[in-house]
Amino acid sequence: MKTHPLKLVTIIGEAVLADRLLREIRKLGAKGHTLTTVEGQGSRGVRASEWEGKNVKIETLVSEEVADAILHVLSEHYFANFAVVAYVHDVGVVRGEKYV
Amino acid sequence: MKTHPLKLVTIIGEAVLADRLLREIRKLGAKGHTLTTVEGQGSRGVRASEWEGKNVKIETLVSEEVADAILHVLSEHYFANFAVVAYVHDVGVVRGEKYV
Amino acid sequence: MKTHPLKLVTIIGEAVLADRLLREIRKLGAKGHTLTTVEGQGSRGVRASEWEGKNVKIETLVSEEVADAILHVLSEHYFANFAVVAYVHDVGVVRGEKYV
Amino acid sequence: MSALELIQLNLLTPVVLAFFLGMAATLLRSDLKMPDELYQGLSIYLLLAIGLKGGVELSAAAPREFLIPAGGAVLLGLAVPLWCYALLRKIGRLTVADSAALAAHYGSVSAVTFLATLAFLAALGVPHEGFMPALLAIMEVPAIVVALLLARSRVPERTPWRELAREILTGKSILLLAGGLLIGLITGREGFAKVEGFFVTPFQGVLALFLLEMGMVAARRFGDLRKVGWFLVGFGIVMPLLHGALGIYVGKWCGLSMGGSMILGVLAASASYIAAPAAVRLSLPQANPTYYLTASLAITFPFNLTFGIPLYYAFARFAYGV
Amino acid sequence: MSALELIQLNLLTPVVLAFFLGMAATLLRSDLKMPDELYQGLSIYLLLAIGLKGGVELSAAAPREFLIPAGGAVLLGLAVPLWCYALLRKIGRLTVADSAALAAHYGSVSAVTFLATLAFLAALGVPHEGFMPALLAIMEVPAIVVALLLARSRVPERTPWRELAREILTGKSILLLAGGLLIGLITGREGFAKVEGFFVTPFQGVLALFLLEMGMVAARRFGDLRKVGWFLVGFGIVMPLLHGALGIYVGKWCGLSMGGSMILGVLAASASYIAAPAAVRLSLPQANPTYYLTASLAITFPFNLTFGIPLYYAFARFAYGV
Amino acid sequence: MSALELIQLNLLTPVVLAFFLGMAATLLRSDLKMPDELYQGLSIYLLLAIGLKGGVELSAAAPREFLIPAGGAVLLGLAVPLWCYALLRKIGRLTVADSAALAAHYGSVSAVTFLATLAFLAALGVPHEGFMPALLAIMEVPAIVVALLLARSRVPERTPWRELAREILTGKSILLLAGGLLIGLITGREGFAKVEGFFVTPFQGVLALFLLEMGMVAARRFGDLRKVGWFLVGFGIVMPLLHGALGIYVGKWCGLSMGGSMILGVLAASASYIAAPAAVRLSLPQANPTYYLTASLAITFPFNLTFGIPLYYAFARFAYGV
Ligand SMILES: Nc1ncnc2c1ncn2[C@@H]1O[C@H](COP(=O)(O)O)[C@@H](O)[C@H]1O
Ligand SMILES: Nc1ncnc2c1ncn2[C@@H]1O[C@H](COP(=O)(O)O)[C@@H](O)[C@H]1O
Ligand SMILES: Nc1ncnc2c1ncn2[C@@H]1O[C@H](COP(=O)(O)O)[C@@H](O)[C@H]1O
Ligand code: NA
Ligand code: NA
Ligand code: NA
Repeated sequence: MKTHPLKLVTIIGEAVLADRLLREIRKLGAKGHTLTTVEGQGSRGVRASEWEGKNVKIETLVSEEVADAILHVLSEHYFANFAVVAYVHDVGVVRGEKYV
Repeated sequence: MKTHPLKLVTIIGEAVLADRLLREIRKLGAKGHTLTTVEGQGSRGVRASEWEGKNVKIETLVSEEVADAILHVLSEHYFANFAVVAYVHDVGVVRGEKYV
Repeated sequence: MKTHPLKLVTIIGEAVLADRLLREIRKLGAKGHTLTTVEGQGSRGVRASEWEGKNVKIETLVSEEVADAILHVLSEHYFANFAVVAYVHDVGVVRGEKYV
Repeated sequence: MSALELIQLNLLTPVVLAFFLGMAATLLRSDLKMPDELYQGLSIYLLLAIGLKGGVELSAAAPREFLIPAGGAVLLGLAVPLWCYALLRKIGRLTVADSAALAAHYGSVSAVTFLATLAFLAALGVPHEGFMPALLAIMEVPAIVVALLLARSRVPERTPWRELAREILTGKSILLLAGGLLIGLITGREGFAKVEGFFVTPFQGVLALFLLEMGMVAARRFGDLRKVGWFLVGFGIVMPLLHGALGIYVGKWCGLSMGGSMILGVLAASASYIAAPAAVRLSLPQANPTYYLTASLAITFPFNLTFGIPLYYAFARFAYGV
Repeated sequence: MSALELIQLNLLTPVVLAFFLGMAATLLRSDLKMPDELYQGLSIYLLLAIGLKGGVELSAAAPREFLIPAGGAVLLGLAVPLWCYALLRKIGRLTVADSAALAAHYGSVSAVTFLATLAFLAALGVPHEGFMPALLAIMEVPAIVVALLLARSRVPERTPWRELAREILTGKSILLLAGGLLIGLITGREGFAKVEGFFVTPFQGVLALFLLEMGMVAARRFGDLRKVGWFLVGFGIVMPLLHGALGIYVGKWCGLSMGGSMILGVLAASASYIAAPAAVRLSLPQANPTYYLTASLAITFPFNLTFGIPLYYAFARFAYGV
Repeated sequence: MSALELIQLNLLTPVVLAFFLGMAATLLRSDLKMPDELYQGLSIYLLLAIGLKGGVELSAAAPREFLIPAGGAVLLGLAVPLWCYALLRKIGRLTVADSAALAAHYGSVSAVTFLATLAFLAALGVPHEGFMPALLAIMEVPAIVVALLLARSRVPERTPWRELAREILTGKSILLLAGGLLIGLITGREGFAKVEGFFVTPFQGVLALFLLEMGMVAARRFGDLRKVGWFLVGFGIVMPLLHGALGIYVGKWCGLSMGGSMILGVLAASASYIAAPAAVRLSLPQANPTYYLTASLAITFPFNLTFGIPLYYAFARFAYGV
């Protein structure tokens, strides 16, 4: 089965940020996303949302350029003040043309 | 630690499809799966399940051949009418022999 | 965007194990984790937690050595008696230095 | 009471106002979010409670009283999708799949519209047959089957019939309604008394909470109104009015009281949003959910809830000459 | 009342019928699904409510009245796992871990079986001591400890005792039951009156909803009945009968009323499915959950709920010569 | 009644004891976990119910009676953050962002503290104005706006004002409280009667369940008490006392009854943990949530719930000379 090589960008952050992050990645060219409610712990313990450690995980399949842009904006505007983690890996996507 | 190279196939689709998709991948040789309830947005906005954008993410560790078969069936029978995304990546699995 | 190559270790197991597994990976050097509630089926059908197939998926970004140590402990102490799956893959992490 | 007073009486109840509050929450982009699990829990509660109460009443009714209206309800469920389909195909120029999908929704029924009607009649002190929840249950399925039959002959399909029948008949709303009816029927008024503190006392309030969520859901679809076009907006308002009138006459012919006929009218007028979408999505995947969900949830449901109910009532009074 | 009438009286209540409806939902492969979070919420509610009510009653009881039955309950909890273990090892030929795991479950208790019994007695108008929920709480833990002790001497183990003790004693069902008891004891009838609208009025209905879910869960395990074999099926029906009779006699010796003794019998007869599975899974991971969960949930619980309760009642009448 | 008796009366209620039980669960590391979705559901219920009841009472009140206290409440909300900010900056040496964040929390209000006060007054039979929930709603926002204004002039910021205003005003607690008030106001006592079985009967019990969860949450923050330091611990206890006294005098000047004034005192004394944290996290991300959440949840809330309420009451009696 032929798949299309794309980047899967994963962003984990505080639930209050969800809407902003989604707007941000859309603006940068992401054609879609998948959001999962998760719990987490990292270097910064406290979350404001629901007082709990509830985070969201946002995953988006994008081209390398868009991936780059997203990670760039995140590290410029979010890493300093918010509890955010972001990573990227290579995936092969069925009908991947749709997402670029 | 020695790990076994396998394919992790990820399928994201409408929640109403969950049972069908699971039956399908079992039939094609998947020995197990993990299912996560997620929310999502893509090119097609509307979901029938619970009126909401609730989707499921199904992940299954399989051999390359099974991965191929799954992606093939998906793109034949599901991509046209349902909101489905599928991608695959390489992982190293502990005691991976179990899953092939 | 420069990213740091790290290992993303994913552990899927019975919900009753969550606390133990988290303590374990912390002890072995993980600096954080993300936990998702999932459902699953594998070779062993039954789960004790809530009678249901509810599992947890624990993901942690770690260095290669820590990844190795985690997988080692898992396969020594958990694989025999508990329903656990573990796999690892390579990711590029923004500001990845934080996690090693 | 004038039509205006009736509309006011209907609009200014906690239940309908909660629906507006939900719409406001979405339109103002509030961060209010009702957890999916809560919504599911409320919906299980409401369906089971309707069923139980209906079963208890049914246990007290004479079979004859019930069987004729039940037949009328089945006929309505079988007939409504036929002309809906024809209209949507011929005049609306929708695809086979989309027409059948909409026909399934408009032939089937909405439990919440039904409940709002009961509250409205209770506020007016208008009596009605206690077994109406049984008619609600009876009317859920036939239209879906007819609509799928219409489409199947014209569309390539994969799900075998037997599987499809099981899926539709064991859908959660049918299962809870029918299961509740059966339990109510068996335990009767005495057994039911033990669980009334849960299934009756808080019922109206739970319904208000549920409508808060439905308001949010409906408003989220307003953006799709443009996509579905004027024809469907008109369809979603005019057809309920016609079906409502028809249902009231059918009820009268079947010997129902005025209250009962009005409820049958509302059932005919209402469009499904639980049983039909689930069945249609799986069995008619070619149909575009934007059409049927938007029509059902963002057009017909709000219309019925606000203006429809008092109008059907006024019409029932007219039909009964009171 | 004849045995048949008693069985009928027990079966045809909304609570037991809801259990059957849940089983039907699973067996018909309905898409009905109760969200896990709802199930957890209901279970928190039920345990806390039981505790509160028990505590309020306990606050009104003389210590002497309570202490002797409490001692009897502890003895039952300590003794039952001993012969269960021996039987399963020797006759059932199960492994050490599996035998101990099952012993823990059958020595511990089921809160829902307890509640169904209260409803049954209430329907018959049979009085009983108000402090029975305290006995429920007391009987949860001892059997688990005894069973783990039995296994530990024979199985390699990693969890330190202290940690284990904390885990068992702070398990959610103990914590809520004991916490509720304490709150009820402190606030007494007057304080409790304020929260009765939540913890008493809707209680039976919530229980019905909970049993809907338990029916689904139990039925999902029916497929495993073949795996566990005939011996365990027999064990899951015969042992409760023996334990029920024993519990009733112990209750009588402790001076409980007939109603109270019957409840103690039910507690002895019932098998745990909240506290025991959690403790056993972590402390005896070698034990196969298929055995203990299937026996407890798919054999003993349905048996007790349907036929067991009226049988224990008939036996209690016999023991008290009424 | 002596102060001690008042404290005892307050502590030994199911609601406050449930809070302690929740704290115990966390401190004993119990596996008890309330699903997030349940917590959210309970909080939607409580806020909507408060609003509804307040609206119903407001519909019966003369505008004049209400407007002056409303003005007093707004003034309190505007003024409290000013000195809080100054104090935290100058004496506490906290950053601009942290000081403003804390000021927002202490100027805004806690709905649960408010509810516990109503329960306390009801137990004592002390009457109060029915429209107090409206003051609760009114006092949520002003302090947040003032505090953000204070910080914005001193901190680089990205969110545009208009967006910020929308976010704060449509925050879920405001929306539900204000929406409930409006619905209550429109439907009045008669309309409300239909949903009382849900929004009134079980209310106190739901509150107890909610406090069980809040106890767990508060106790989880105890570990952070060391991080926030003694100054903040003192701030979280002393400021509420001062604000409580001030609120009571303001209430008296506005012509409120003793009960009403005491409630206004409690509102002034309480610190927000729903509206403020959400707004502050997004608009003042530089502020460290450890400070404001720990102070609000782990210091001020437990203090008010246990000792604060009886103290404010004693003070109100003193101020009114009774
Ligand atoms: N090493 C890690 N592995 C996986 N997830 C992490 C890791 N560190 C942090 N996270 C996630 O990112 C969130 C924010 O992390 P932090 O900013 O370090 O507090 C945490 O709540 C976790 O969900
Ligand atoms: N680019 C994307 N990245 C991640 N998930 C996506 C993407 N596009 C779609 N999805 C997921 O797949 C589902 C169906 O997508 P679609 O068929 O495009 O409507 C969405 O609801 C998302 O959960
Ligand atoms: N092949 C697989 N692919 C994905 N997840 C799996 C697979 N096998 C098992 N799992 C997950 O691991 C859990 C335990 O598996 P097992 O120990 O095989 O029963 C299952 O409940 C699944 O969530
Ligand atoms: Na209809
Ligand atoms: Na037992
Ligand atoms: Na305040």
